[in-house]
Order: sequence, then C-alpha cells, then structure tokens
Amino acid sequence: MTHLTDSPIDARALVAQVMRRSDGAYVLFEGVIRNHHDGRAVESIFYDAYRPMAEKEIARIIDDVAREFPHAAIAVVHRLGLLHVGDSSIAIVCSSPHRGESFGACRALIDRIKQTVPIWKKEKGPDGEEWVGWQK
Amino acid sequence: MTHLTDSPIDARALVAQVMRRSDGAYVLFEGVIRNHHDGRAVESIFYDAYRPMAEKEIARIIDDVAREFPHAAIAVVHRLGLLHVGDSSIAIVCSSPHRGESFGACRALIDRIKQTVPIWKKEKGPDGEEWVGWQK
Amino acid sequence: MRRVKVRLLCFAVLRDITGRAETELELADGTRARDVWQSLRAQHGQLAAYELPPMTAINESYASPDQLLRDGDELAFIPPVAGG
Amino acid sequence: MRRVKVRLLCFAVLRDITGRAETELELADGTRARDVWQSLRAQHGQLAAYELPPMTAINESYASPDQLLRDGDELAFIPPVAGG
Repeated sequence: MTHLTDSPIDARALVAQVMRRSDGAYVLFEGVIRNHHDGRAVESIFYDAYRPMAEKEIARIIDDVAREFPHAAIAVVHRLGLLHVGDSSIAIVCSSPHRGESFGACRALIDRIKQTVPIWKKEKGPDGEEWVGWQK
Repeated sequence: MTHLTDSPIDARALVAQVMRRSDGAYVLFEGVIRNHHDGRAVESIFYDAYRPMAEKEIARIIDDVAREFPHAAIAVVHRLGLLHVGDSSIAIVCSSPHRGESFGACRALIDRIKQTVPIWKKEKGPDGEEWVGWQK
Repeated sequence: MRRVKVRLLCFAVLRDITGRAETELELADGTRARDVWQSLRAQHGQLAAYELPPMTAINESYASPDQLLRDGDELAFIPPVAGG
Repeated sequence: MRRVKVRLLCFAVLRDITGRAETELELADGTRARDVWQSLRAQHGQLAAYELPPMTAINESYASPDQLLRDGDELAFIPPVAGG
C-alpha cells in the first residue's frame, strides 16, 4: 500500500497495473498544477501530508468505491513535495468491462479524496504564498 | 482534422496536445478490446468506417460538446483496422481549469461517438465472426 | 426521362452482403434513397428483415431515406454503428 | 493525579504557526482533544478564529474532539485539507 510518492507520477505504469483482459475501458484522471487559483497567479505548490494517515484514508476510500463499483479495478497515486505548473499532483486510473463504472468510480474517488485525505497545499505566486483553505 | 488512424494510439501525445498552463485537470478515456462480449469470447475486432463522414461526424460532436463545456480542450482519435485484446480502439482527452468539465465533456463525447459515427466492428472469436449490432 | 448518376457506397455488413464496396447507379429522376434500398433488398435476401435502411447518408451527412437523389450524389446506407 | 503522555503532530499551516512538527505532551488524565486545542489557541493568536479544531485525528483516524486522550495516543489537528 503506497499511494504517496515524492517522484513524478508515471500514469502509463498505473494504467498497465490495473488493466485486465476483461476490461473494455479505462478512465485516467490527473490533477495538474495550473497557473492560477481564485484569480491569483500560481507558480508552484508545496504538498504536505500526514503520511501514514493519508495512506490509510486513501485506502479506505478505494475500498468504499470498489464496493460501489464492484467491476472496477483502481489505482491511485498522490505526489507530495514541491510541484510546478504542468506537474501532476494526483493520478487515478479506473478500468472496467464497461465504461460506466470507470467513469463513475474515477469521479467518486477524486471527489472524496479531496474531502478527507490529510494532504495540504501551500500555493506560491508573485504575491506571496499561502496554505489553501486556511482563513487567516 | 484527422480523428482516424490505422496505427496504435499514442495517448500521451494526445494529452500533451490538449494541455494548457491554465488547466488543472484532464480526463483520458480509452476504449480497449476486451476478451468477451455478450457472454462470448472475443479474440480480435476489425474496425471499418465511412472515413470522410466519420471524420466530419466526430468533428461535429466535438464542436457540440465544446459549446456545452466551453472551458474544455478536446482531442479524439479512433483507430481502425484489425485490433486484438488489450489494444485501444479510441482515446479521448479533455482538459479544463476545473475537473468537472473534463469529466463531463469526456463522458458526453464517448456516449455520442458511439451513437452516430459511422464506424463498425466485426468481432472474431472461437465461434466465428459477426458484425456487432446487425440482427441476422 | 432524365437519369441521375449516383454512387452507392457499402460498408461493413452491407459490403459483405452485396459483395461490393462501391457501385455506380443510373436512376430515374425522382428516385429516393429508400427506393435504392428496396432494390437492394430485392437482390439480397439477407436484407429482408430491414424494411427501411438502418440509417441513410447522402454526401457524407445523415439524411432522410425520403430525400430525392440528385445527379452526382454519394449515397450510403449506414448499418447499426458500433464505434468506440 | 495520573498523567497521560500524548504526541501532538502539527502539519501544514499548524506547523508554520506553532513552529513545531511534533510535541510530547504530559496531560492530566481526563484531558480531551479539544482541551489541547484550546491551549494551542491560548498560545497562538493566529488560531483565535478557530474555536474548534478544523478536524481532529487520534492514532491516524478521524475522531471527535471530545474524545478522551489515553496514554500513548498520537494526536493531530487537521487543517482544511486540499489534496488532489
């Protein structure tokens, strides 16, 4: 169980990891550092995590989603550390015999991972840096 | 405008083609030859198309979806010819500043492409071959 | 009576059934796409179950089977599609 | 009165504010997670706006801030998460 990495994400390897000969579709989602947020320019994002808990929380979410989409195979990797515009922060791959489960499982995973997994980001732009979501 | 190919699909190149620095997400969908269909074993699929019309029809669908998801960037490639289990027949990439449009556009594209684009498949398995969808 | 020349394209199962990818037709002026389908049905028993063509395309766009054919038209009957 | 030893972990903005990633606490038996939060608030004005911790984790699982702390517990207050 290692859903966290400090290295660039190899999405193609994730796809190869999940695909079975009975799968007719896969959906790959990647979250990517973009050059703006809430109207401010963004240059880089530093990702911090409560690592052992984040691992467990991602595994728990995968278990839940796998129960809801029982024919889907799932892989999730979140990158931590300092990322720049264009870098991928997360990759999620879901494969299934029919496409509906791939789409449904992939969307459910990213939505839930964003809600509860203890990962944080500090955005840095020309106007300074701040922890996203923290109201000063 | 060339949404059809006779060669293996390079999904990574498609992703690179659509991504903009303002995009925070992309969704890649690939349809893959699976080893079964309607309870029968499948070994290979031959894809035929009315090529110039298929090109136009895919372009028309992309235009429609781009209007519905105005912040999405879109790429679609469908492969034709003889494909085997594990080969990708279609790749669709949608990127956008926020993930909702990437998921929405990608799902709409594959659903509509399957409905109206003049592409056909002949499935081959141990029990013979047949054109999918044709009631003898 | 005036005649119109129409190019008939057959794909997938229809090419297998008719044995031809492409046929040049000379038709009476006033012929509709559905009339061409009926003559195909008359020639090929395997099409008997399809009273109407699954879908019709004229000049690379979907069209009504009732559309009048004009000289130079490219006509194709579209079996159930299965892309993706 | 009995004392319990608790390890307090601070991440992200909380680490910046407290200046420490990890603190060993010796607490009176009967202390709840929310009591630890109140003492952090008392020490750091930047936490004044947060009467309750955003979220609380005990031993790597989400927990109620009212949970009693036991000897050996690992306690973390979870600022608003922003993964993905």
